[in-house]
Amino acid sequence: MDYTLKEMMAIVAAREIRNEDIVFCGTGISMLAAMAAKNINAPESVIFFETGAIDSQLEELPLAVGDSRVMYRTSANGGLLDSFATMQNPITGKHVVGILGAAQIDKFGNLNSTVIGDYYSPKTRFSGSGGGCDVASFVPRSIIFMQHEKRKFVQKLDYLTSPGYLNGGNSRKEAGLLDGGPVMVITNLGVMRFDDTTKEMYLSGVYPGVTPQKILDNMEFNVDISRVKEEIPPSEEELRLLRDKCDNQRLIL
Amino acid sequence: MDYTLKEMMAIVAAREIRNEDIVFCGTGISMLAAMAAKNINAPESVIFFETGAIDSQLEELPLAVGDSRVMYRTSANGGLLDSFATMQNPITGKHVVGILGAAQIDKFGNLNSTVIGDYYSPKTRFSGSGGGCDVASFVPRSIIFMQHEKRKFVQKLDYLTSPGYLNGGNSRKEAGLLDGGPVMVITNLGVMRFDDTTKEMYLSGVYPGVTPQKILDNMEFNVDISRVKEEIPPSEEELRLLRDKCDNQRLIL
Amino acid sequence: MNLKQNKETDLKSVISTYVTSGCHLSIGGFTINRNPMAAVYEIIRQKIQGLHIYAHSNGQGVDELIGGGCVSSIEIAYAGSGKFASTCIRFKKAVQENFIKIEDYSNYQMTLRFLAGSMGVPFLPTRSSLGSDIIKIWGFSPEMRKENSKFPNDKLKVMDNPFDNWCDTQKVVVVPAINPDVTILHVQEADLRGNCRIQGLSFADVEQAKSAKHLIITCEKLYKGDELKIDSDRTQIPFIHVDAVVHAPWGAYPTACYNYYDYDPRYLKDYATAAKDDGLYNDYLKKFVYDLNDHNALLKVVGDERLNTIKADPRTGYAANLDRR
Amino acid sequence: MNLKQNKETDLKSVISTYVTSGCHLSIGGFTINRNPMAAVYEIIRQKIQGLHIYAHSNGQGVDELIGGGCVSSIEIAYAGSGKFASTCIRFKKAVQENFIKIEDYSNYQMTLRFLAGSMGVPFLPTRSSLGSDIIKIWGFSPEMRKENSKFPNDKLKVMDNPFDNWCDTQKVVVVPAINPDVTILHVQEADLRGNCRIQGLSFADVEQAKSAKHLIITCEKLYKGDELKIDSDRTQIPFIHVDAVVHAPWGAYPTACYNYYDYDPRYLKDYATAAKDDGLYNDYLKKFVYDLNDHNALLKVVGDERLNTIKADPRTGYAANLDRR
Repeated sequence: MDYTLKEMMAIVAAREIRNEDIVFCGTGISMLAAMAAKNINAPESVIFFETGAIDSQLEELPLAVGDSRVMYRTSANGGLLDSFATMQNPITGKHVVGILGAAQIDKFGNLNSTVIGDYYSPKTRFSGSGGGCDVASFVPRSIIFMQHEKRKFVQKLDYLTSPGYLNGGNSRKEAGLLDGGPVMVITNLGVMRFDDTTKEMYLSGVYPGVTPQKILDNMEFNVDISRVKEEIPPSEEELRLLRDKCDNQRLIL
Repeated sequence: MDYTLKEMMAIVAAREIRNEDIVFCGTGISMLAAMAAKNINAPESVIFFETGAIDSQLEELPLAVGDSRVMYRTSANGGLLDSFATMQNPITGKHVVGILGAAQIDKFGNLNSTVIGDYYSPKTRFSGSGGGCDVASFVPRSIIFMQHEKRKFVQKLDYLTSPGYLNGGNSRKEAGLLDGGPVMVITNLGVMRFDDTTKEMYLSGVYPGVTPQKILDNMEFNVDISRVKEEIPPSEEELRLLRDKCDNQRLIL
Repeated sequence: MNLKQNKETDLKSVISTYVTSGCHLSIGGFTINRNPMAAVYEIIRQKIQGLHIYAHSNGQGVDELIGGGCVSSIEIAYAGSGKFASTCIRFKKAVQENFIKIEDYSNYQMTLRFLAGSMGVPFLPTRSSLGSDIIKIWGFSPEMRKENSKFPNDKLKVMDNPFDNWCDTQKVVVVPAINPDVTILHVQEADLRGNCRIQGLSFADVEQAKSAKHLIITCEKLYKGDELKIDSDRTQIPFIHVDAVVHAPWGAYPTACYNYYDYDPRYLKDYATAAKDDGLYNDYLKKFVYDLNDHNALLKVVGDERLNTIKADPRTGYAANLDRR
Repeated sequence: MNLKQNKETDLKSVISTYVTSGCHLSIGGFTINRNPMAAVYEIIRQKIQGLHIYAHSNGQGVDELIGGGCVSSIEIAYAGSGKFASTCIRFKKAVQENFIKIEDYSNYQMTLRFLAGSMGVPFLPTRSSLGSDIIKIWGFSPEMRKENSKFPNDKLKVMDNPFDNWCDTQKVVVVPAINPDVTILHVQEADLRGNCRIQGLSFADVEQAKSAKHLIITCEKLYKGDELKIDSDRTQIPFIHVDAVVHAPWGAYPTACYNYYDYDPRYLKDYATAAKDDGLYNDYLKKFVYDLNDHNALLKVVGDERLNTIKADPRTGYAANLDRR
């Protein structure tokens, strides 16, 4: 069965989503992963967007979280205050899974989506936090999508936009954040997870044909590779549902 | 022309309301005063209720600020958060006139609507603040309706529910409240206002046939009576509009 | 909260499941409008005791809960039922006779407290009550607060504006968040998953809903399908906050429900008369609550003829020209 | 705000009256939806400079204001236009080349700041950004802040929870209120007094509206009578907040307006291409803004045929099957 990397990544993320999860997603592959979960393995999961749309009926793939397509047949059309309160709320917040991306990530899952270089005179300016920092601050579990490149998996972020495990160990809690943080990083080469105690990133999965060494070669920092397994490729059924139900206009895939 | 005391009181309050005022009112005579202003001298004034109704079309007199009659043909049906924010908001709040009542008042226009006697074992328990304390805290001008009785115009409140000028002078501002406070107290005998500097209550108007002494006899504390004038009774036109347009079911009048 | 597709249940079981002795409860509505009365009467009927109530101005419902002996403590801004009882009568009696502990706030403060709970922050600031006895006098002692982890250690606090004099503000009052164990609302429309629409004013219902650990909805109209997903701009409470949905037509009676029915002036007047006298009140409780099996039985006692007089006029949403004297 | 019965005016005069050089401005909408583009183009056309912008994720509108040379400083959470520009291109260039001063917040923080302004409190708390560089790194120096009374002295502050560990919270971030000199929104429906209805998501428009010292509304449909007082549950912004109303059909074009039209993928793509090159961008500005008299002229340049392709399908509210590749 042929599949693309994007399909692999979307399916790996989707498998992490369970019924009773409320899934915060952005655009692009994160939205695709949330739709895949709902259409494949977690039909009762609920998709919501920072713009305030809950449980949208996504007949077409939105090109932005502010796209009118997220407003169609929602359970409620609120606003930004509603969506972020849902994540910070102690009752609903516990059920939220966030899907995030960034320009840089460090070994504790902290993210940079603001600048490369000096903040006051940046080499490259990115979009900024948006809701990313909010999600990363509030939710108990987040899934991060990254391209696996040395300049993206860095020793030290140029700017810490969205908190992961900060300096590892207990430091997230010491900063005043609630328990939670990133559970996995999904890249074009494999899957990283975080050690329960040290909160350091380790390699948990590689895609068929990728060696752990190739992954290490594409990161500025080292990670433990002793726990690695091969990720199971998307099944025929998963692929069919992903292609037909989630992106039949082929806007992302 | 015959008129009742209630009609006199409602008209005196209505005359204080101007176009470009947003009038916060409760039930009973305060609602009647607001409706009278709108129907007589300040057609562009806007009535609103703490329950969140703005600019209600009052075809019938509501018996509570939660009455469905306040929800009909409003400009917006919001909630409590909206209404109090409108008063605390630095832009809209400046235009709000509050109409209040209470069980006790002191010479600085502070109000008690909570208890008579000791708070922990009260002789009489009243409804409590409701939005009264909020309005009194936020708005630049408030109008207070009272029955003129010794036990109601007291040296010392049993409980200070809603701040007027606190201890007079600059003390309202020192407590952290914005400028503003009560502008008049309308009773069944006359009208009290507050000195610009001391913020102490003085007698500004008596109804025809009422002597200043009678007013003093009905208060625990003394007020300056040197500035008193006779209040102008309601005109024929004022009465007609009040009776026909504001309470044709005679629920208050 | 739960994400079930079908949360429909019946009032008896939902009350016995969620509204347990000692639980911290808030109910929706305002004075004589949209109180969840069917649920209130069921709580009284089940003789649940020791409730702690969070209220802003939930008049009639709170007074009946107090009168029914269900309440041991209350945080409240206002207890009144409009013209029918400028101070709620059983409330007044209970406070004067020290049957219930009371803590006073303002309406805005109580609403902000629910909002804080729904936002997941420990407090919110306001300027309301600076200089007043709402700040100085605490109904619940610091000891009582310290003993019970369900209460914050402080009623409220005054603090300096951390941003100097920003917004011309030197001081603010901060009020602590509320997350009730249970909130019960009566709404006009809901579906099986729990999406809710309130017509007319929403009072503080949305904040009470979203701050609650468990949320029970009673509704006039229950949709079995996805009808409410059409025109969902109107939906104030999405299903993710809801635990249980009960179809309860006339569920706010004898308080009003905009676009469905008005308050019943005769019931509220008779209630006020009974409430003033312990003997009459016991008769009231027996006849209108204990001896009846459910809310439908109450509606039968009242009778269709009377209910017809309070049905909402479709143009105005209330019963125009109703005799309310 | 004002309480006038008729606030209708035209875009040219309303922009020149309220949007003055150096003023603090916020615009409604989100990324590629419901940005008040007719107003944005008019601001560029009038060559207003030195604006300070408060933005959460107001993508396209903010990028065009920056590209038009109108902006000297900005407080913002996100500058992106969805698939068309994952980072807004003129924004990126302006920041990298130090043409504008920038202060970074998160979307929730910016929204809370508008909410604080609308509530009349100097700050609101959140847990968002603890431990991050949003707290540590300030774009505007303390000196710059102290010099200008229109800025609070601090970007934000971390403080201990005044209620001990209430809500399992030890620390919060407090963010300072915003009261923009002017907010401009584009809404689906308004009336002459300024009552406004937004269809679909409201983003942070309501908070931006109510926090503003002056509020300008552009709308698709302008009601001359009291039609909006019927079914007023749908009205999010009552007229008391509004200064001026402008009838501007297609006023959000080329961004989307739910139930009216979709974004124009071709315009946004061509814009992105032009934005990458200063020469092309100058041509873009000349052809699509400076040389045109008003928004209608822009619509004519685009042409009915293309506008027809983005008209909203009445069932979904967007242009189903629009070519968006």
